[in-house]
Amino acid sequence: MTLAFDLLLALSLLWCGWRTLATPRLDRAIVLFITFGLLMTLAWARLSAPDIGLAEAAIGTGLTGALLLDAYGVLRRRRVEP
Amino acid sequence: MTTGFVFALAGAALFALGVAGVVLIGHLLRRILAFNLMGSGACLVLVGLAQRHDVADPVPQAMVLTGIVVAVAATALALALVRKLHALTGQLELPDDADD
Amino acid sequence: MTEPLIDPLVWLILLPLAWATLAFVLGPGRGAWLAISGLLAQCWLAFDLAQKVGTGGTALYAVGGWGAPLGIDLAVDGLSAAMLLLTQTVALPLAIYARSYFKPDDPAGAWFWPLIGFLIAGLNALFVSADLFNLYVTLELVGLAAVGLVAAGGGAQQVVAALRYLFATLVGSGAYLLGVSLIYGVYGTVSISTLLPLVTDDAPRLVWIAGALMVAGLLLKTALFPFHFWLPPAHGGAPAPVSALLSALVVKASFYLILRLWLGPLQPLLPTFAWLMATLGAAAIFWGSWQAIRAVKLKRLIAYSTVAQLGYLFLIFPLLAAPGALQAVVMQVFAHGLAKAGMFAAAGVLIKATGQDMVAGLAGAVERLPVTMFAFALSGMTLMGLPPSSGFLAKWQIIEAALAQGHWIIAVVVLAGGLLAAVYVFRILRQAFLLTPASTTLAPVPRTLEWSAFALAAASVLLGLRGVELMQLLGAGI
Amino acid sequence: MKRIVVVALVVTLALAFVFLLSGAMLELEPAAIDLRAPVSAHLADSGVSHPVTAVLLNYRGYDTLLEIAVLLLALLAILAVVGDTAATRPVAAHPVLQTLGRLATPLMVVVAVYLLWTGAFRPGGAFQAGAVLAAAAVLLHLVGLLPGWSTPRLRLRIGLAAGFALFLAVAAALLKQGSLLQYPPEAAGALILLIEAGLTVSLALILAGLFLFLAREEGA
Repeated sequence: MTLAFDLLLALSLLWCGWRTLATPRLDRAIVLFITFGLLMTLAWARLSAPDIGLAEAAIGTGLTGALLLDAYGVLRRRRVEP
Repeated sequence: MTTGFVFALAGAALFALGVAGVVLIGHLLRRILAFNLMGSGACLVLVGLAQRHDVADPVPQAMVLTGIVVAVAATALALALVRKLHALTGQLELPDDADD
Repeated sequence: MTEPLIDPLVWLILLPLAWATLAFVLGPGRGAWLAISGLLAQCWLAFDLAQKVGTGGTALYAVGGWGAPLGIDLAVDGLSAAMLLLTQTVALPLAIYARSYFKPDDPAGAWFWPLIGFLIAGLNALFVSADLFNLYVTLELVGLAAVGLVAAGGGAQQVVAALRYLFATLVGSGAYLLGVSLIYGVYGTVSISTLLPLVTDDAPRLVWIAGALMVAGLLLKTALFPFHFWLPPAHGGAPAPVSALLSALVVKASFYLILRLWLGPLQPLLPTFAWLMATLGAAAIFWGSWQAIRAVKLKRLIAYSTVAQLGYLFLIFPLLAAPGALQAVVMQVFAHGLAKAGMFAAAGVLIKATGQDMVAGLAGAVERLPVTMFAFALSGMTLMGLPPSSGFLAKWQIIEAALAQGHWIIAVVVLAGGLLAAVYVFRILRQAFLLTPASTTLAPVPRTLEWSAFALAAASVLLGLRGVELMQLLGAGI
Repeated sequence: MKRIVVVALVVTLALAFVFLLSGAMLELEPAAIDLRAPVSAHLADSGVSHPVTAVLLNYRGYDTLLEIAVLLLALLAILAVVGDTAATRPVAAHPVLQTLGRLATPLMVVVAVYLLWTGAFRPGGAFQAGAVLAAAAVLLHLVGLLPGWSTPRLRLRIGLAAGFALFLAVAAALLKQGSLLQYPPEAAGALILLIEAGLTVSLALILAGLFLFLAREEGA
């Protein structure tokens, strides 16, 4: 049962990672990347590593996600009104 | 098949996906995403493989904490460079090396 | 563990970290004197350490008092003492050079001092670390500092070069990290001394993959052909003192780590790839020299010469069994480090004076800037390997080791590389000896710039006369 | 055409690599060295009771010292890249969002302090606490209550560097009676808490800075 969950989680991680790179729209890629980070947090929980889970959620996903979204916003604004 | 193994294998695949992404993708923001996938993959291998008998090992866990902080530092620097490049040239891809 | 070795070793890491932090607190453009006095002290520490290693042999230092494998060990032997010595002695004149090079309001110089502080701390920490994961952290410290220095305050071209460099260095350290992860998975430790007896030639396949990943990542960081694509724009586009630091020291750091793995924990595995390394090294010599010969820009030419000169370092891998091979490669690291630092520094003077980075714009330089051109010629002498320079000594030793083992092909490559270096060095000198076109005016250049370039170039030649001491240090135990 | 060949080549190589690596992973024997035993054997002397924190700040504290240097360095490199620009006023968000931001901030500070204090014996610690504080700053910026940062003034520079400087000073001071970062067991707990407290403040400023120094260049 737990093995099935782990396998499902691992496959979702891979799928999410793949879509992050392959999806044509950039904003969607960033949202997928943040989802990927949340799945990573789950994976760390499964690996009994709550410290990493906390850090991944706060730094790896939260801060990186905010940085990426901010950069995306700026780049898009520049393109709209050069 | 243990939890550790499952995620170590997933980590190996993510690393390969990330490297392929950095090599193949021209768009710089996506390259940064790919680099992050690569880093996450290496971290999963580090913890997963060490915990392949499903007993928690604090040493690789502490190393991964270090790895995550280094990754966010590198990501922030990369984004700063990309934004500067875009502000200067309007480009989001690296041009061919002009002097060759 | 010998007691008195301890202090210089640790302070060589703590001191640059301290002055880097202090320079950051002092603010943009400040901290030059802090850095120079710090480096002066570090030079003394490095000499002190080298002397102690020369007489006392190797030493191990347990950070935190735990000892490997639980804690992190630092280790110093002849090889790392030599690298520390090179780092401090190249960095000091370059710091003096940089102080005059950056004008007070130059945005490229705003955070130069704290950045090189962290760079040098990273290098020093890398040369003494005996823990594979700790080495990863030092690699990132060096890599990010170098990228920051390349990009600092620059225009679009510099930013492009920095980005290309950043991705190369990140993929390189990523591959290295995956290799370390696999090693930890297999053996449960990342301490080099603990791994030494564990890794044997019937190691599991995973260890081979790990070794290949680590070395491949480091090759990318060392810019060995065909991984050199990022080097010419980064080293050619950065401000001159930065180019000098990168070419002289930063690429050597990852090479040092390859050598360290090769002679250390991965010894049972890596020699399989020795001839692959040497082949790539030979290709680097020919390709880099060829690109240098046809380069239009001066600093581009010097950067391609770095690609070529790095090739020599890899020629020795099939020869490492011979007693003189290690000495030869360290001599080449010193020769190229000093000469290339001198050459980039001289190029910086020429660019400041002529206001352009073109080989064609050098006409009349000998007449107007004799000290700088003399420095350039001395560096060129070392790169070509003319006696009595250290470059000659290095190449002589490589050829000797090659012939002793019957690998004459390596000797041929070394000789051919010297001839090709002569072509690109003389290309510049010939241009500089041309008469000044009447129209050109040269901007005045601070004397400090000329003389610090000269000091580095002269050191690269004079080291050839004092090579014995260096050899003795290396003999003191690896 | 050339592009297709390159893509095919890279994908094939990546697949082969994963295949090779997975195969090699599956045939692995138990590791020769097990660090869990020494980690718990020395836990009593480490000053903390949570093993991950013990590794992070005591056994492998030197890694962490250099890692903070990497973080400070990244911020420095960003300052060097972005150059000198004036700070911009943020765009004020909807009043409801602003109120939410005002309410969330003290809550996040409490969470950060809890995480810092709890790190000694349970998951948590300086990194997570600093990250939560940084997140609070980013949130305040996003709702328009905190402007982006311009070239840091002396006070901010001191704040950014203080955590690392404190860590470095403790490491150097410990040289007097032992080796680098060798905590005396009886003082280890207090020293680690001191370092972590300093780190929390500086890490929060640095992590927030990674965002706010970049955010300043365009106000929208």
